[in-house]
Amino acid sequence: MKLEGKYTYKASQQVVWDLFNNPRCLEKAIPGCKKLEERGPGKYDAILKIGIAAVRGMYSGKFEVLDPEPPNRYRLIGEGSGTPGLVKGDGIIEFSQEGDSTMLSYTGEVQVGGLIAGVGQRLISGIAKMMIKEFFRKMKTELKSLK
Amino acid sequence: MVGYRRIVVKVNGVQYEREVEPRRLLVDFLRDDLELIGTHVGCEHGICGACTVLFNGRTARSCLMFAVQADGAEVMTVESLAENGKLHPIQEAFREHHGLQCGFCTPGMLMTTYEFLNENPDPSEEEVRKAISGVLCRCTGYKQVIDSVMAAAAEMKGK
Amino acid sequence: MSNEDKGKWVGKGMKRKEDLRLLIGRGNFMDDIRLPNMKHAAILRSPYPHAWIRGMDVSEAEKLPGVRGILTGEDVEKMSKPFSVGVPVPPKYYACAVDKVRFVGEPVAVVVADDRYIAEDALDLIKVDYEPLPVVMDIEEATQPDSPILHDNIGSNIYSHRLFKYGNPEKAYEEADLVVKGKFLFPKYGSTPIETYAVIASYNPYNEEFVIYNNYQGPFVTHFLVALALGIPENKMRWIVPTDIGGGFGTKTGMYPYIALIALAAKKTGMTVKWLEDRREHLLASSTGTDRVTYMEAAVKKDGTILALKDKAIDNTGGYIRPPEPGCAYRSTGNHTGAYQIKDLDREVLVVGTNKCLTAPNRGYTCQELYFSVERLVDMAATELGLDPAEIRFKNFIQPGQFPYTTATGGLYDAGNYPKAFQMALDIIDYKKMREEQQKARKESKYIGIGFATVVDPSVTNIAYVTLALTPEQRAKERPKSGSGESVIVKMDPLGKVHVIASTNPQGQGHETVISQIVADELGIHPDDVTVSDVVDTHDRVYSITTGSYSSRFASVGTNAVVYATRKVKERMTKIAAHLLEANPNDLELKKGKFYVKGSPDRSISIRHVAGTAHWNQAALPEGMDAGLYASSFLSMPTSKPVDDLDRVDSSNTYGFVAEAIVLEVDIETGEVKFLKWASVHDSGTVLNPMLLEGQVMGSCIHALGGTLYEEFAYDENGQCLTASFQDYLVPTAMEVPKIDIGHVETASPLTALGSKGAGESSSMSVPVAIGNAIADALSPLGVTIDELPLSPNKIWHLIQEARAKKD
Amino acid sequence: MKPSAFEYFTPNTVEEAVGLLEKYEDEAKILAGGQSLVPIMNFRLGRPEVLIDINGIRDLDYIKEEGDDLLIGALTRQRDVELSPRVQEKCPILAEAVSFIGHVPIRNRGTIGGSLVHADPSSELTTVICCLDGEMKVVGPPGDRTLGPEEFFLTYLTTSLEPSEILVEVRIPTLPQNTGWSFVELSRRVSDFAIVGVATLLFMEDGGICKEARIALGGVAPTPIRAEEAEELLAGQKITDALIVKAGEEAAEIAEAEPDYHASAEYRKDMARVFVQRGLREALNKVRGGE
Repeated sequence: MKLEGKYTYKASQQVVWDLFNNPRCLEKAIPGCKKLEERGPGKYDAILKIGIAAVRGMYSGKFEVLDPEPPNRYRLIGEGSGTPGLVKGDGIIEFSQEGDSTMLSYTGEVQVGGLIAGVGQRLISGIAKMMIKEFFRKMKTELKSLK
Repeated sequence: MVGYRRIVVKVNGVQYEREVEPRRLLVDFLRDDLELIGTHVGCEHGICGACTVLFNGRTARSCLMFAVQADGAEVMTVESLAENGKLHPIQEAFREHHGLQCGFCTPGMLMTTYEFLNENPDPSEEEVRKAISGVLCRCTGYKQVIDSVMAAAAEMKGK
Repeated sequence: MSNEDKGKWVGKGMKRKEDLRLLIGRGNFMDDIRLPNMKHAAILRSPYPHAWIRGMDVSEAEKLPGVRGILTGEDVEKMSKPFSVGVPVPPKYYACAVDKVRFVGEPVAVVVADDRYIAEDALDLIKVDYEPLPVVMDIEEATQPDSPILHDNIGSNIYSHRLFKYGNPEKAYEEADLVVKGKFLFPKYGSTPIETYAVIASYNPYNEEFVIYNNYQGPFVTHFLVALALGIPENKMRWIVPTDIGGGFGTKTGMYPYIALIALAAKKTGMTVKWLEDRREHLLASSTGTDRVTYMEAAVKKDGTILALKDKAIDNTGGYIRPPEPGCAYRSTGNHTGAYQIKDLDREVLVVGTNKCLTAPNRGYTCQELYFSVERLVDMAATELGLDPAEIRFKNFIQPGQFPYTTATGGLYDAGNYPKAFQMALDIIDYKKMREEQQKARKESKYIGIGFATVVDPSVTNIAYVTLALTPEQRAKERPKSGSGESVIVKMDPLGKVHVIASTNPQGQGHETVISQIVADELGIHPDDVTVSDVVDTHDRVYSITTGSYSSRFASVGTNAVVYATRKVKERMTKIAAHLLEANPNDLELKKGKFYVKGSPDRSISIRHVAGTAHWNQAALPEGMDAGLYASSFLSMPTSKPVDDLDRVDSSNTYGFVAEAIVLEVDIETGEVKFLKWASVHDSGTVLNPMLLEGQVMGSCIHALGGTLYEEFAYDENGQCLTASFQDYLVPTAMEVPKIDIGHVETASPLTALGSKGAGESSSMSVPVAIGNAIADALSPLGVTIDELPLSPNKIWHLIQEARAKKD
Repeated sequence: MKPSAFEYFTPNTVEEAVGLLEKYEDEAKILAGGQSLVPIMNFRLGRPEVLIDINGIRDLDYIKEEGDDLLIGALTRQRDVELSPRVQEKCPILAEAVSFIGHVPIRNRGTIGGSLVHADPSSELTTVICCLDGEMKVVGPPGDRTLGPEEFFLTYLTTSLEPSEILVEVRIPTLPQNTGWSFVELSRRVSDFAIVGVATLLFMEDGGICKEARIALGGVAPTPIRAEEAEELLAGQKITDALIVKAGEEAAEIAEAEPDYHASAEYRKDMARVFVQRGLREALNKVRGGE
């Protein structure tokens, strides 16, 4: 499914860029993230515990930042798998200064596979979007905590 | 046995005492532990209705209950309908009107009809349609099932 | 038989014998079988539609208490061979993925454990290292050279490709006034019987023999294929089918890879292994009908005469191709021109692979795909020519006086009266009045549509058709194939009671009942005096590669076997009676259980006495006669011949007819469809049991209703199946079923003993396009046309919006 | 399709249940009717380590009246609510909405509380509770609290219940005389999850003026939502069909519809319009006795 959105962060573009490259902040903001380890520059291993209602599962995943153009844009790819299924994402995140704020826009595509895709298709799109919203919202909290 | 629970359950009037693992589905308990194989498994997620039994007098999907939940309960399965070598009027009607072909959904159809006609002895065809819509049948196209239920209602009312 | 006994039971709605066990919960289905030392299997399935298997670690799973062994792709590759299939370059299709997975749900390993719960626990502990690959999901894209390739050894995704020409289409095109064209998409839907697949297998390493219980639809050609894959002679593999099968409709012919898989699991673990497919497995990975893209055009004259058809059809058999495919593309060859006198044809046929679940026959076996294009095109031609869709059909029908009629493609239509049957359907819906109501309704912005389908319903396939996948030159190098035989043994016990041993292997069609009716009539006895064992056991039944329940065979070839075997028994009884009465056998008649010498009512002998003599006093039998009293019949239809050099074949042996007339209303706000009238008229030859026939017709109508409006195996563009539960794969319930008025026209088949033809698939072929035509008719004022299914409200709504946008 | 193993508890009181929840927190799931939970477990989408079966807490099964409200215990079976003469008389929209849930065997087991806590965005019960402004009473270790629909339903399958809280009762206002109501929905097959579900209430004054209108939509957002602009459009008005058409259009505006295989976002949104209009017409018909 295709996803896109825009968020405004009250900070300079450089600060927001750093925020979105800070493993500790990402760890806190990624929904269900229990552990995020940097295995190389821009490469992360993650353990996620994601639960919606009774559908809970542990996922192990990998994230990678590709083609970084600080502080303007990067491409983020990630994939995870767990007992309820597979998730794969590929998106571009772009940052631009607008006054004293930074506008973040993202476009991307998420693929969901395995068990959850076959028996839970009805709510997948909504829940995926909800989790992405939650991530960007929590990053605002992280931004405040950095200040 | 660690983790197992002792349950006492009355099925078709017979009391059984068994040890079951909590996760054991009621339908597996009926079929495998009690060898009451008349109840069938068709989807294990509550849609097809083949596993429908009466649980404390009301229809329930036995694939959506755990055997442990039947502790102290009364269960009725398709095996309880015919008595003393005589078919129940519902069964007779299904035979008379060709309300079954492969017979796999039939236990669900019969138990659903049993509860329905108890609650609504004089149904309209539309009510019958709705009542059996919780059981999926791939053979009949339902027409003759509906005929069967209507006929059973007429027969049972006459008595 | 005297006249008073004749037809006493056949033709009546006799109640079913089968019901007496099924109604009380004492059916004998696969899951009811308990064998000593039986363990339970669960299958690990691929979450990826296309991926290399780079490694697999089963060590954790093996350690789980209760696990008895694990079979992996590596084992399967060592222990078996790929299934053979009749295409020039076969893919390597094993019972389990070996190095690569090609659709979501493909088996990758089997766990055998003490119970299914533990087996499923163990699946979670198996680690598979997949390397995902690009997928191809679109049928036409799959034919392109740059699309991802599923099988490297084939080099493309095209499993089968043939060109056919019949008659002189070029000339027909010259004579035509108009060419009508369309592109049609037929979806992937299936049968989803309420009982899923099931296999119990055991292996004896000392005599190297497998015993396998399964709910397959016959031994069919697949017993041979499984033996070949397992590398054993057929007589080392015993298949036993239980008395009751919970529905089949074609889907259960796709089961045999699992028979091989569980057999291998049994061989590896040394256990008796039971596997019961669960619903999710069934919806992901059992088998479905084929989805098809068809480009079809018709060359027509102004008066509506259809001169020629030209089509290109591309069938999708998914990640692999397995027998009876590529039958999907060739099965309907003999009836390709349907009910019409069309002499000239140009065909291109492709069978391709995509990353979807595999296919097998599905009630109607690709006739619904065929007729969806033919009958839509007939309507489109009528619209373009300003003709009534009923009129154009009457214009082109094969006429009653033309039977037996040989079609351009080699089909030999045995009997029929198409105009009469269609007229009956029109009368039932009161066609003229409905057209008036439609006009009235349109003025009130209500969208009523009337749709027809008039189709030929082929039954009893001739296995010859599968060789159409080869060119005449390729075929010439092989031995020809043909046949449709079915076997029955009839025996009479010393008390004069009859036991019929059949292997027509029913899945709910009521063969026990109909066989009893037939035998009772033939012998003048009561059906209760007939016991029928109608199941397959390959070790003690007489069978061949045509044996089983598929392609609506029973009412034609099955009943033939029953009648001929019974008549042979009767002939022997007559000879014995004549011998005992010292009369000429030709002078005897059988009446009310006794043989009488015609004209001498005092000279008689009872059936029981004759039967008793055959068993108890064999010395009293006529000289040279076998002891006991039994006979068998195993005849193929004489019309079942190999494909000829011009690619013509009588692909089925009897041909019924269906006329569907449907009136419906489309709610253009929501896209929902409401049925107002529905007439379904059938010619299935002589009716054997009207009650059972009604059941078959209703079942086929509603199965097709499902495929037309509700059911689809849907995939996202990444190859994930979205409909792996009954919450999303929508089988119609009683609430979705409208009132259907069924009518019959009986034209007896000259090829069958009783004049009957098959009826089990019937409306499954005609309903999808009849509904499609009706919806197209309803929405024609809006500029909406229908060329694909299923027609969900969402789809119809979008079609309406698109048409509006185009108009604006 | 067999569930994975779990530890099983059968508390007899709410306090015991809350105690168990406190101990196991989100490793535990409450088993009430089980009609949503057990399929999830059979598919192994959900693998709770602990199951707390509250079916033994019999005093959570009741339908009673208190003033102008109905009080319904969380463990009350849906079928009992549907068939309750009291509900049918005092709050018929509730009985009607419940009758759309699954089939009879599902409603025989399924509970009011279970359905609300499951918080499916397409749920008939959540939609009707949202329309009725019902209140959820939850009990946790610190005691109980009462939540309205907007506080209770957070997003997809998520409520504001804390891991150690349990829903015990729903308070539902009865409908005054002269109230038009309707519950309408679009689903693929009868009893399937609603593509769109709409509950409407029209509180009428003498003279045919609508004092207050309430419109709740299910299936078109992460939670059931109220179409407030449309409600305001109708309040204080004599309801005409033109007004109904407008209200439908307004209501569709707020739908944040997501696509699934059965319905695109555009379709879902437009069906919100159509079913709000149909629902309002039906409600108006009822209050005018025009059925």
